[in-house]
Amino acid sequence: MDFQFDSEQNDLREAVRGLLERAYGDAEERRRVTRADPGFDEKTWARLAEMGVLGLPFAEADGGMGAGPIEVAIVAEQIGRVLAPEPFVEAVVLAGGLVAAVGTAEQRAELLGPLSEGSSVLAFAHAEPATRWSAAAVGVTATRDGDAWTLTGVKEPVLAGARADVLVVSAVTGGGTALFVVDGDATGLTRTGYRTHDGGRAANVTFAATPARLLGDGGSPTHPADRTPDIERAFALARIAYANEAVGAMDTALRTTSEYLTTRKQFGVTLNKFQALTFRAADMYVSLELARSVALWASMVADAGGDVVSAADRARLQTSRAGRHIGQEAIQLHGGIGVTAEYKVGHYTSRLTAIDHVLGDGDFALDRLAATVGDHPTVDPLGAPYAPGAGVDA
Amino acid sequence: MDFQFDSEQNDLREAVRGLLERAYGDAEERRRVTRADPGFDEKTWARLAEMGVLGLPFAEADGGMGAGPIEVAIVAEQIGRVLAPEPFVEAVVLAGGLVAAVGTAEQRAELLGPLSEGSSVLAFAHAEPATRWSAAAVGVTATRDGDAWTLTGVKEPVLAGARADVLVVSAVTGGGTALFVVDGDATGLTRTGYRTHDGGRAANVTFAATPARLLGDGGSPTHPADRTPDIERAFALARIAYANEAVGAMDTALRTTSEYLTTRKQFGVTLNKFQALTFRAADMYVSLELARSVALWASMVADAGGDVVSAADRARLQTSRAGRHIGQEAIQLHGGIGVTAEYKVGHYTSRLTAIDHVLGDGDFALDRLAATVGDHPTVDPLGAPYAPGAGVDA
Amino acid sequence: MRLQLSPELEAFREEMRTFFTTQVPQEIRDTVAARRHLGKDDYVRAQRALNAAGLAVPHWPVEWGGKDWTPLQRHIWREEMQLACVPEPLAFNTSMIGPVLAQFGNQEQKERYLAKTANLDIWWCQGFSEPDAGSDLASLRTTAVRDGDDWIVNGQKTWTTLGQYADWIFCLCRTDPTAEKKQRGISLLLFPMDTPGVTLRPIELLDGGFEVNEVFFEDVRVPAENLVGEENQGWTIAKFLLGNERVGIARVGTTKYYLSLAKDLARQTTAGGRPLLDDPRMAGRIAEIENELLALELTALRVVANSADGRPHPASSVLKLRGSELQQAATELLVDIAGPLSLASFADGGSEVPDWARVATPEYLNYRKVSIYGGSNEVQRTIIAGTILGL
Amino acid sequence: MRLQLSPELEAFREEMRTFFTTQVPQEIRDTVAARRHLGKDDYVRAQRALNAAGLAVPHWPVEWGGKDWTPLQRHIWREEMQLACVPEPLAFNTSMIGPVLAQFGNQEQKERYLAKTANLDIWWCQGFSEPDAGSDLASLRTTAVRDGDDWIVNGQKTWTTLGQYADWIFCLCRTDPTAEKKQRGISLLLFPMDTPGVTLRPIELLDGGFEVNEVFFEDVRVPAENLVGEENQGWTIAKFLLGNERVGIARVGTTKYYLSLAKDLARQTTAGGRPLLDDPRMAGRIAEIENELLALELTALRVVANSADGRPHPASSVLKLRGSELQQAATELLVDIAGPLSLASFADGGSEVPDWARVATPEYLNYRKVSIYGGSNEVQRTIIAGTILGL
Repeated sequence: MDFQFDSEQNDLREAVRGLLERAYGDAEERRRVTRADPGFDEKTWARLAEMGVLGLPFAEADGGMGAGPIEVAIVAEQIGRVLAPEPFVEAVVLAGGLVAAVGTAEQRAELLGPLSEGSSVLAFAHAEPATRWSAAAVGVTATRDGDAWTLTGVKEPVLAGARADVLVVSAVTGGGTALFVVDGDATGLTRTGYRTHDGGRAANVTFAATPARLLGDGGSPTHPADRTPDIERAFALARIAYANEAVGAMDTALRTTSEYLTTRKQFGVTLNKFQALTFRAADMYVSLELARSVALWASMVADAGGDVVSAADRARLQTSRAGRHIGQEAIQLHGGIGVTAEYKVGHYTSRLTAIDHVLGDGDFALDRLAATVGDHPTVDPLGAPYAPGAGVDA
Repeated sequence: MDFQFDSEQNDLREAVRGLLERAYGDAEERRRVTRADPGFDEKTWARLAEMGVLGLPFAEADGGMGAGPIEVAIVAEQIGRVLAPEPFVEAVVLAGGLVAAVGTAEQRAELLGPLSEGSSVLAFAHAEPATRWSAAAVGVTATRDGDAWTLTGVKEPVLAGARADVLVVSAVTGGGTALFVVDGDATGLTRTGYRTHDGGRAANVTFAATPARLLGDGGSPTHPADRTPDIERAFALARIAYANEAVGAMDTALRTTSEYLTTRKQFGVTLNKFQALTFRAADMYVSLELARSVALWASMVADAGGDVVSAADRARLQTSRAGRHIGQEAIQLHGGIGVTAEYKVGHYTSRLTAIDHVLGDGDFALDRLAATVGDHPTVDPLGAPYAPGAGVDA
Repeated sequence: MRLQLSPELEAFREEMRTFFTTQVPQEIRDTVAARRHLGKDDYVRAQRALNAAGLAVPHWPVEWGGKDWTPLQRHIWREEMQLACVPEPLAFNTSMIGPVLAQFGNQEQKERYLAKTANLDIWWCQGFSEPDAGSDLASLRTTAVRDGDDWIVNGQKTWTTLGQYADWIFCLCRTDPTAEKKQRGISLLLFPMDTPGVTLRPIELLDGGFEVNEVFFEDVRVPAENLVGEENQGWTIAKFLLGNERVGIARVGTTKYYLSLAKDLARQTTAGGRPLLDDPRMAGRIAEIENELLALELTALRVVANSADGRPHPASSVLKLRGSELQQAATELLVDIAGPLSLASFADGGSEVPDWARVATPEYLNYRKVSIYGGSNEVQRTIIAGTILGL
Repeated sequence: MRLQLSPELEAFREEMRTFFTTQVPQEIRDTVAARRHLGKDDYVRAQRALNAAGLAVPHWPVEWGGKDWTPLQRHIWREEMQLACVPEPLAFNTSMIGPVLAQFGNQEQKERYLAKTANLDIWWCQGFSEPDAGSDLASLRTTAVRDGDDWIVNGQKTWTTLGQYADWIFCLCRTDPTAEKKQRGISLLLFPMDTPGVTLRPIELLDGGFEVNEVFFEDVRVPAENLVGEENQGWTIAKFLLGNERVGIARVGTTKYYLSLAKDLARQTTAGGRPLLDDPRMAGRIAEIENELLALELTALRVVANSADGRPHPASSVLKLRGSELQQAATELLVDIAGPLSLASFADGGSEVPDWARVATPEYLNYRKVSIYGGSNEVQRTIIAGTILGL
């Protein structure tokens, strides 16, 4: 059991931190970038690619760096610290992660190489207007005609869906939910992008008999393998990455608040002379550190090959509660300036709120955890099911 | 709509306050009284009777004062302020209330007169070791033999059950849950009393073919009327009385805490110089005043003949949350002295905890309210179903 | 103690309800119901509809259009208005400068301004807060220096809500910088926003809207007759004005409407094939907020009943404190009901995400302000601890 | 970053688990599991069983019986002990005076006391808090005046936990009342509780138990050799001691046991014909506390990993703060599971209410202390705000 990063991981962290600090250390620069489409900085994206960040979790054979969830967590936290708007989790962890998990060797090479190099942005088109954080597709159906598939239906909101060069799309087939690859310039594909409240981008993606290629080769030609478990697993990895991103954002929100309290004067003294305020900052610190522990732990569970879905729910619950607490208090302790778009702290609250609602909020995770709470007398973070094969069960 | 007491009500309040202040204004005196059986002061009980308090809600024809839920609320709040241990709610509101609601004219005169005069303590034997705040009896059964009934089974915990001269008992019959009257010296009746954590008294009451008289005359001889709705309604009135008692207790807990903060010194200054503490006291005040509003309102709903069960749940939820908040913070703001039995504030926490668990806690009330939350777009405290016949629905 | 409204008050409530739901333009009420921002013209039309019926400024003195209502009537008027999604009469006009002029203004000022203020013929904005004087209003630095028959105003205000629509500003200025206590030496001046030297910079808020502004004054010349009350009496006026600000700020009617909206939306939204409203956790959460809101409403009624002398009851701090918390709880609830759809905040045509889900998060973020403005919740706790608990 | 324990640590954990669940008298563990108070003899037997296996004072220097374990090993030792319902070695002996003597005592004192302290042959109690010095320890007033080869002690201590069982007391006294800073001029003295002039008054707590006491000193004569460290060095020693007090105070193992108990009891308890554990609200509440506890345990592991130099990590305040809150949440949960049966607190024979339900509320009330003692949660917030956040 070891909570320390090794030296390579420390190097990665410093490199990513340096790059993103240069890009977005000035909050005004982030505001500028997020105002115009595509909502992020293509140059920063290219630099992340150069640094190997965009291929981090993929096998070297697929064009990636062969790193794992710990490295993903490191990057995600740095993204959170400055609210970098680049769609790292969406393109790399989620869409790329699905290709890596499900795609054939050929597909992996075809899609993950360009993604890692920064020449192709991927997005996962899965959410539908009538579903709620479910891993199954309902409203988009896939039709097979000879060897070819077409998709029909609506996906929304699809994060990074308008900018993406390639879409990974979930759709209903006879075999359940299958995954498909759709090119951005496919016929019958309509994408309407818009800004999300946190400065990100999402889209309505409408398929009208849109040509698509099946991702992976499981199942039979007419009944491709059901990918719901793969999606659930990819969601879990993305939830863990978001948890780390949230930790980075909460850290900055608290640091910004502490700095404000030590500099802002009211009634002739700086605000840190008001004990009621400093105690609330202390409570924020407690929330932050507890969330950080669970986010890092969930990353280690993913790394160890443990029950990543349950670990992700735990991280989600903890970061959801902490994110609301810290996001709300950060604004309140600032006062009026906290709700302006011109000052940075409110953007952290906005981003934390967005993260909280992308793949299931705290109550969603709690419901899933509550459903199995009677199955185990205690939770052992270092044992089964989180550390598979740990001596405890041996 | 009027939240003011009239002059008679003010007089009642001052009289009861004076009596109970003299008896228990010194917390050490309450401690002394609650240490010895029956856990309350028979002399104070007699004085309450003289004052008319023990017959307050009963019709004059039944030997009572013909007052109503507002007067009951006034007395209950004063009881709460000094934690008077006399079983007013248990004997008068609950057991007496059931007799008044269900008993025949003869039974009412027989039981309520002596109760009002202070010569007979009543208790409601209803809770069973295996039930949880339900209005129906399960484990005590009534058997009919000719014109006579006998009861068999166990009731526990029965508040004031050992001291009571007469027990009102719920039991299962062919018709559902019926109510019976059992004399304290009946054959086959075993009562084992004990102290509750708040200084009160409860008992295990075991019936072994114990002779009992049916309360009221509804239904057929073999299938007496089901009294579950009557019990539910009596519970509601008792919950409302307890809510007012809790308000009185919370008021004193907060006042005691505020006084402590202005007198206790730490680090060379009185504690009220610590803003983090005074802000928490302010939050306690918010909880108190909101709970007070709902407790008073529920009393008015009972007075007006509105939906008393729902109003009681609302009062219960609010006072449960407030009672925990104020009870816990009162101890914390005192520090170590707060958990001693020698200082008064912790006894308020203890009593608030007891009240919270007698007839359903906050989550119990919330579950019932949640079950019908979709039935109304908004709650109108001055309209239906709380103010029946109000113009809104006319 | 009596639960029911008297028949007269029942009739009054019915009258209010009928008026608000039939006599205020439906499209304006629909905009409020949809939680969309109103334009200037919407505010003006709504207020004039109220004023035409004598319902814009009932709390003013009768001679200037007031109604001589009881506090309970005013309460009913306000709650029914909120519940019907009628935009409230502009607070800067009707709760702030109007009552101030009626109380402190001279006859000429009353005649010149009050009727137009009630009818929103003049749109007022406030010049109170400054960048370095948040909750500590008394440390304001905008100066007004006497120059013949004029005052020359220099300085800066901020958080001037809807200043971009305003015709006039009422502005606290330091007129005696030598005063020993900083509360002394402040005066209240009135001047048009198009006076030379006045510039306005809108501040973008988190929801993307521009409802507050910075206002800059550079040698702004204000006639001496535009002083309200006595010179250096501004602090007294400010306290009077801010006391009024707290009244009605519980916004029970608004939160009630939000909760009824939440129920409807939770009924329409399904999760795992079941309406979200049938989910025990969601139903419990709504029921819990609803009960807190009931408690708040009842407390407001109690406070109202005990504030007949016109001065705000100290417990009105409870209303502001819990009222703002419940508004925030309701807006957070709506975000959570929207769930994944709440991401689509600035979607436009071509989106299938319903309007209510789009506005949910921007509104939630915007509503963080309600525990900050009008005396932050920290200020309210200070009042409760000090004034009520003696701490 | 690695999740798994090394094979060596896994083996270590297994060894601890086996020892605690097989080598400590079962009836003592059953008493702890039933949340009943232990008698003096129980404490002594349990600690001697541990000490015989070298497991009573692993954190002491090796020459006095310590183990030279890593912080993680100590953590595992403590958590497994709590989870197995083994009473922890008496903190006054093993976490307080023992380490103090090992660090500040002279050779003679070490030889005289340490082995007996480890084996609970001497039962120590603390003489720190005073009635007018709660969190403000430095303002203590008990005096020790030099008289030939003795100190004469006068004054009063309070909150002396289990003082009624104690053989000896370690007592902070003011030895230089003229010192400029009140932290100066304090010394630590040791003396037997049966020294003439020492009297003890038990304080009844809310749960009806007597675990704390007042201790009075009237001309208590203490040999000069019983001074620990230098004269007037007491504050340094106290800070060292209180720093140790915070270690392990998260009590994750204990709370974990309480949660597992809560699950069992919620499964046995029915409401409306359904096990309470299947009630979504109850299940969610347990799952939420369980997740908080996981977060606390992981944070403890992180802190442990970063405190190799022996000094408490500032984040250990987080452990104390949230650890106490979660202990309290778990005890409150058990009361709520007991529901109506929780009233029967002091039932005896003739009651059908199960034992666990009887103790629930007294324990809940008693546990309000955990956020007060060992540095109140207000003190912990002050440390976090000041030391960590720089506020």
